[in-house]
Amino acid sequence: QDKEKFKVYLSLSYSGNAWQSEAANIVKALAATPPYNETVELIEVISGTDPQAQISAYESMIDAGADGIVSFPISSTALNRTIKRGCDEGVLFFMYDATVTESCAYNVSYISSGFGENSAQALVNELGGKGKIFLSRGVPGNSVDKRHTDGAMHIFNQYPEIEVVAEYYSYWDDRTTQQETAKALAAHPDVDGIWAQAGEYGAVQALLDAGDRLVPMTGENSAGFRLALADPDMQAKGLRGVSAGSPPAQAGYAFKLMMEILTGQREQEAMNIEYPLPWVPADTVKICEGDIYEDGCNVFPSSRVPSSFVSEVLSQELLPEVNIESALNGTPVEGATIQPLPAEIIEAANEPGINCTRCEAPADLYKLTKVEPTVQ
Amino acid sequence: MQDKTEAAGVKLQAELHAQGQAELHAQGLSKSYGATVALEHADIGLRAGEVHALLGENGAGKSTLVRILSGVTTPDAGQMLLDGQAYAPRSIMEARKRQVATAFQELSLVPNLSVAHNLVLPNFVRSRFGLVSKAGVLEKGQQILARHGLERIDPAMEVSRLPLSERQRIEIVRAIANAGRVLILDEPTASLTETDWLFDQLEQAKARGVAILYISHRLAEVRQICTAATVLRNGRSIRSVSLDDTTDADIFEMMVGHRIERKRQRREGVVAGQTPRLQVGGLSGHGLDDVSFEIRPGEVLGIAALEGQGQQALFRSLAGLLPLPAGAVKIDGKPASYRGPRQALRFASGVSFLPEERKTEGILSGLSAATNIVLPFLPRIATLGLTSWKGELKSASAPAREVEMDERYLTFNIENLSGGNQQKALMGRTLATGARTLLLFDPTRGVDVGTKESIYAAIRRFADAGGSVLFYSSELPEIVQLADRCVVLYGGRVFDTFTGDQIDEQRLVAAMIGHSETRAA
Amino acid sequence: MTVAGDQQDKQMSLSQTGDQRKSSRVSRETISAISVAVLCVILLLGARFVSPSLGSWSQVETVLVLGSFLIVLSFGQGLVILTGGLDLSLPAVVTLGGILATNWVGATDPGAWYLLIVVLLICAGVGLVSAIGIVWLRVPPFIMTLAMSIIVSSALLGYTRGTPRGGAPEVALALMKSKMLGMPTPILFVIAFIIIAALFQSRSVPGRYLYAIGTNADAARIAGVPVVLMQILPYVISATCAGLVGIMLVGYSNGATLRMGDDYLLPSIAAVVIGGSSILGGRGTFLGTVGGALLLTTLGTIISAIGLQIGLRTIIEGAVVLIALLLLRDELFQKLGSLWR
Amino acid sequence: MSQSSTQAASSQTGGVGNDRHFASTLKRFVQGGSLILLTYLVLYAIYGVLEPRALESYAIAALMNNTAPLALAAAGLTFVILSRGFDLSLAGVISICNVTLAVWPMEGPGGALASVLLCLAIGGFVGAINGILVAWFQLQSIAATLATMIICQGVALVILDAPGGYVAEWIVYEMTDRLWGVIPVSGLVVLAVLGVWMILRRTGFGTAIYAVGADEQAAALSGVRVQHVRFGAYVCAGLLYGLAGFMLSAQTATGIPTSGAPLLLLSFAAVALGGTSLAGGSGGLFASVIGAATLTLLQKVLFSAGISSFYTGMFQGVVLILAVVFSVTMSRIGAKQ
Ligand SMILES: Nc1ncnc2c1ncn2[C@@H]1O[C@H](COP(=O)(O)OP(=O)(O)OP(=O)(O)O)[C@@H](O)[C@H]1O
Ligand SMILES: Nc1ncnc2c1ncn2[C@@H]1O[C@H](COP(=O)(O)OP(=O)(O)OP(=O)(O)O)[C@@H](O)[C@H]1O
Ligand SMILES: [Mg+2]
Ligand SMILES: [Mg+2]
Repeated sequence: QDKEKFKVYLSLSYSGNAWQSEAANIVKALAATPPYNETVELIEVISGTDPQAQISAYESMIDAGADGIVSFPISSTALNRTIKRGCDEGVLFFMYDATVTESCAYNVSYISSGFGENSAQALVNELGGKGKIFLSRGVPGNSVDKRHTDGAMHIFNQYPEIEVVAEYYSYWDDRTTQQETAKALAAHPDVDGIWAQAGEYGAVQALLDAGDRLVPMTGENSAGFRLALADPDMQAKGLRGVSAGSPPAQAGYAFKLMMEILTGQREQEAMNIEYPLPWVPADTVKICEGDIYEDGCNVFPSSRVPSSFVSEVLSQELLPEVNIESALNGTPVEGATIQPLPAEIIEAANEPGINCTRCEAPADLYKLTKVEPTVQ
Repeated sequence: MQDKTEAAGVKLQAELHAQGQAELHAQGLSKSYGATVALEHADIGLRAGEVHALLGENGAGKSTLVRILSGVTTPDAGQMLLDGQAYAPRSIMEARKRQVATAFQELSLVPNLSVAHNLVLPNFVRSRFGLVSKAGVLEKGQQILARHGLERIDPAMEVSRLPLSERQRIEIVRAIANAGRVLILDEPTASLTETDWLFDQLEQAKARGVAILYISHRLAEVRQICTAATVLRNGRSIRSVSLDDTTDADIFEMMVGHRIERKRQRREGVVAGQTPRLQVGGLSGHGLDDVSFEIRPGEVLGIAALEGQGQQALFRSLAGLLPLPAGAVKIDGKPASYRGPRQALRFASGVSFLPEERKTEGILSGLSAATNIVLPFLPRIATLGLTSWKGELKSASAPAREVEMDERYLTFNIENLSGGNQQKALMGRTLATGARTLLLFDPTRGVDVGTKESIYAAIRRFADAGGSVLFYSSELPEIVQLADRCVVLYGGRVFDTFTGDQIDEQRLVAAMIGHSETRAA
Repeated sequence: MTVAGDQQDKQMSLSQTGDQRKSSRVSRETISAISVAVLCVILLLGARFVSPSLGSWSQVETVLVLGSFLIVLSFGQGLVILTGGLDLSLPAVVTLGGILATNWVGATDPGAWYLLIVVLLICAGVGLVSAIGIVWLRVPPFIMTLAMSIIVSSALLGYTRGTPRGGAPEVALALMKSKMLGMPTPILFVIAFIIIAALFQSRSVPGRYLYAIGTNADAARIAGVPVVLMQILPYVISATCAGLVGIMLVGYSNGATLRMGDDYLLPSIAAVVIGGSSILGGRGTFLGTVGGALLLTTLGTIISAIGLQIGLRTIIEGAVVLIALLLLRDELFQKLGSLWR
Repeated sequence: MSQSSTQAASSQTGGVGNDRHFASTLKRFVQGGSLILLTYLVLYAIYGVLEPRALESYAIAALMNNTAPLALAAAGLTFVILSRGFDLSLAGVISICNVTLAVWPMEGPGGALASVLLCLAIGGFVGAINGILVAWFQLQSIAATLATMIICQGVALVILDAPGGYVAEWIVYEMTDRLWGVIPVSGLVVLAVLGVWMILRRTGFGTAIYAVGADEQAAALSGVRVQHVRFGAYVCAGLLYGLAGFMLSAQTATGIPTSGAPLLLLSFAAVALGGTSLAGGSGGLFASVIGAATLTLLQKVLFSAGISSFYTGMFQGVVLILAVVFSVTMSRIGAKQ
């Protein structure tokens, strides 16, 4: 191509939380890392939580002659027609974390990696197969939330002695989780365990507010939760569990894949690409000393990051170019250059309505990949 | 109970038959609002071709009776007959179908519609397609206006742009146009200075055989047009009388329950020689043209004028509400530099304003009468920045006494008080601010005789104590009775000034319409 | 009517000159404040049927702590509504308070309590700007505060570059996390707040002025009320309260997000209106608003304990609000009042 | 005496006649939507310069499609605001219509007709409930419609608990298409609504809405059936929300249980931007529609002007304030004359 710079848009449905901004920062840091700093013009567009606004933003990007769009899509279906039009005009669409069902877009997501069922099984194992639990869900009427919860319920339903006593929506937000958990605790102070989506650190705080008793729980990747899992005080109060869930690193992976295709380093038809599920049980939490995840460390100390910081933002294998400062500020690492991605990519399973339309889900949709049942 | 009312109904019908020509007859009407009894067993009978007055103090229940007759309110008890047939309108349109129409005290014109639209509401002229035809509406409006001598009003003009008096006229015209049998006018002259036009219209309606119910607080006017009257007091109909055989004093007695002695309020000698309290020099703009005068301590200066001669601009500018482009005002010899009524209250010895429209600029509905009175000097009665309900009541009771307002009313929400008591409260507030100059714009508009006397007395006492009063009134007798000096405004200018005994109605009227030959020598 | 009857009438009326009508002794607002409180208690007690642990003191504690945010916020909203306006900028200002408390105070010097006062002043400044637009530029309150909301949110996005940092300042933590006299401090705090706020609204001079302006600004001006100042005041107080709620939220959950205020807008209006205030201004009491806020929070705790899908729960929540509104109608009180008599 | 006073009065009306004429022209200019239309055209010209492709028929159609749901919602809201009320239920109605169309798609033109009728029925029903609560039960409109909005959101979540479903293809393609490759269908729908409004405006009901909004008591005493008019305003509003839900579904092609929520505050902003007074009694549907279009266009203009999206909100807010200040000032000048 004789064009000097690729025009790439980063389209966010800005919800103003740590997860979204880390994902965006990683992409920005990569785009500022040589050689992309010479070859890519990255423009960030925040369109809000309204699908209509994102449709409008995509339209504008296509009209402005975009080469590629890296995006967190607000809806899995509403954007399809606009995406199709973009594809017809030769725009590459890379979705991260959330997905679209339009087949001409690339979806890079952990959704198919079994967060719900694996974390549910881990909780059941911790509880010995019985007890009263809370489900701290995400956003009502959201398909990702539904997929996770369906997976979890698939497991919980196999254990008649597991009783879901409260189910509430936390909007993937610490503060809301804390408030909703506090409400649920008012009705059920004797809860035995909590299965939580993002915002899990709020549940820990609500338990601490209500008394000094913690319970086994599973949640996503906030630094607060991971540090709590490793904290002997917290363990003494009864905290055990697993940290797993949606990694912001997906955005970086999606961006690098797109750039490899744009620059011709890779030939790849549009497909659903699975990002591996991060999985950190309490006993493997290790605090990092440096700027990157090395020597098996997987969380930064509270002096460096706020408790809401989503830990799964770096990856030595996929994103060796960036460090914690990149995630926090969007700045490139001095002296780093873009490294090629591993040649192999994992194809994601079909998730009807999530990453494909009118398709069949595999028979073993909810198969366990990270834990084995230890109780019957 | 049922039997009794039925029997009464039959009796009533028979009675009416005997009288032969009765048009509308109501008996035993009662209505209460929560704890307030507005009307209690009131009776009234109207005859075709007769103007019947309904008299009573403020809050006697006149408007409530009107609302019942015109279908706005349904009575708790009582019955009505129209032309010998049962009449129980449940809406204003039902009343209108029976050809009963009303001009309301609080005017019922929609401000953002044109005069013509208001006149034909709610049934517009339709075009062929069933849509409202604007031209048709305008034409019909024009016709109605022409028929009633108001050709000068543009039917396309938005009502909100008309002065209050014109609105009042349109309200009346609409009622007349819809009143085939019964016409009800609730204080139609409240904002009209002259009555000739109205009485013309009433004569015509009378000639058509319409029965008219006429409410007014001005007895002279009532005597001029009405032949019979019903007096209401505290919701009860005291008596129906023929006006020819009844003296004013009798009527007042029926209205208030005791005799009223009219004292001559005007003092002969005015305190002279002191520095003027208020000096107005060369005020111009907003309809005013080089207006100058002064008021001394202890003096009551009346302003006499027809509608729209600039009196409003004069009062509003002195109150600090309307900056004028030219002219100087001095208070206690100090050039007035205040902006807004709040600063005016505090400037020198203070200027306090009683506004023209009670509803929109006077009362604070929703708050108690006591709060309404103490509002201007609230900080003075607060301890540690906090006021107490008891303290407010206590501080309001002196002003209330000053205007002879029953202290019982202080706890009422002011919007539930009758117009007269509202006005007393506002007058009490104006006095209680402590300002030494009062600007009273039509302080007795729409209030009954008893209240008027209380207000006059309060004004007089204030002046005797060295206060200065500037007041405008739409009623000449009031100026004659109260003013030490009187300035006549005409076309925005000071047309003439009268002092002491020169002030009589004939001279004032002549000056008000610009007759220069009667100029005081 | 006979002559004899006339005579009798006359005598009777002469002897009883004045009318005997009374004003209702208890004001409408007081009645609705009491009824909201009663409704609240009924809900709490009725909650036992949903879960046996509900209706306990610990639930009351939870309601009070969670309700404290709404109570403080709806005080400001209530003042604005009292003068006939509406403050849509609350969510953004809550976020502003929270973000400044963490990103700035929390990140630089968590112990510097005095910086929180600066935070509150900045929030008050936002209110002042809204008020200036409303009073001098005559922008309708709805639009002005909506626009301010968009502007502040956008500024915060730019300021944080999307990532809120830092932890809660120590004062905020102490306020929301500690216990005093065996009770969570936030409960004591909110009780003190309620007393002061209620006194301010119903008994202080500015409070009385606000009622006057709400019923009729023109008349209030003529009566000598400092109208301009009093029109500005509610927006400033409202924004300050919103900033305070931001700080409280930060203390409660030890962190801020860019949308932390969003869930509070409609509840803050609902609490005021359910509490018996008129959206047109001039009527209402703060105690009623507190009742409304507690009612909504109680409802929230109970609803989340009901084992139904979210849609049905939402329907129940809306229905309860509607029923509360229908029960709290004026007309009903008038009927009750006339029965009383 | 009577003679001269009539003369004085007539000369008074005559003397200020010209000023009044100018003032009322100015007022009509602001409230009738000409001002906002002018703003829109200027903005469009800027957009056209910044982004030449914006003038292609595809881009115009896309913009229209994007505008239609907000424009219709704002138009509906205008009915209620004209009658001096608030209506928050629009978020709920739009959500219900959207999920209904996604869960029970009906193919073909017949299906589309049935769908549109279904949406109108849903909107009309909710509007009727609002109308009854406000007109007859005398609830404060903002509170009553808040409750109905919450209930409607719940109903939408019951019908569809997560985004999904497919809106009938006929609706998705035809309603967002261009006739003869030029005229956007969505624009025609909005035009049709404006046409109906022009007719309605000229009925007794149309005038009565303005009367009730300006002075309810006076209207009642003039014989206007205030409760019926209020009820009618809420029903009309509901119908338009239903239509907005239909057009939104055509655009997003899928069901989202919370799809109405983002339109709530924007609709109010659109109405106010159009110069309709929230105090009731003045303004109109046309201005609100253009107000909505301006809001949508503004985003496009800011995008093509290359404003960092961190700060687009600031521009939007400032533009909103400036637009309203401008129209308020114009009205004030009009009133002063
Ligand atoms: N809607 C209402 N609610 C409560 N009280 C009312 C209402 N309407 C009238 N009243 C009360 O009923 C009584 C009679 O009022 P009404 O308006 O009939 O008096 P009025 O004789 O017309 O007085 P005015 O001469 O001042 O017009 C008054 O005490 C008034 O306060
Ligand atoms: N604020 C104003 N701006 C412009 N013109 C004004 C203003 N106020 C009054 N005028 C004009 O000044 C003249 C005098 O009006 P003003 O209202 O003072 O008389 P008025 O006798 O009180 O009227 P009315 O008795 O009908 O209320 C009128 O022509 C009026 O239009
Ligand atoms: Mg009356
Ligand atoms: Mg006048």
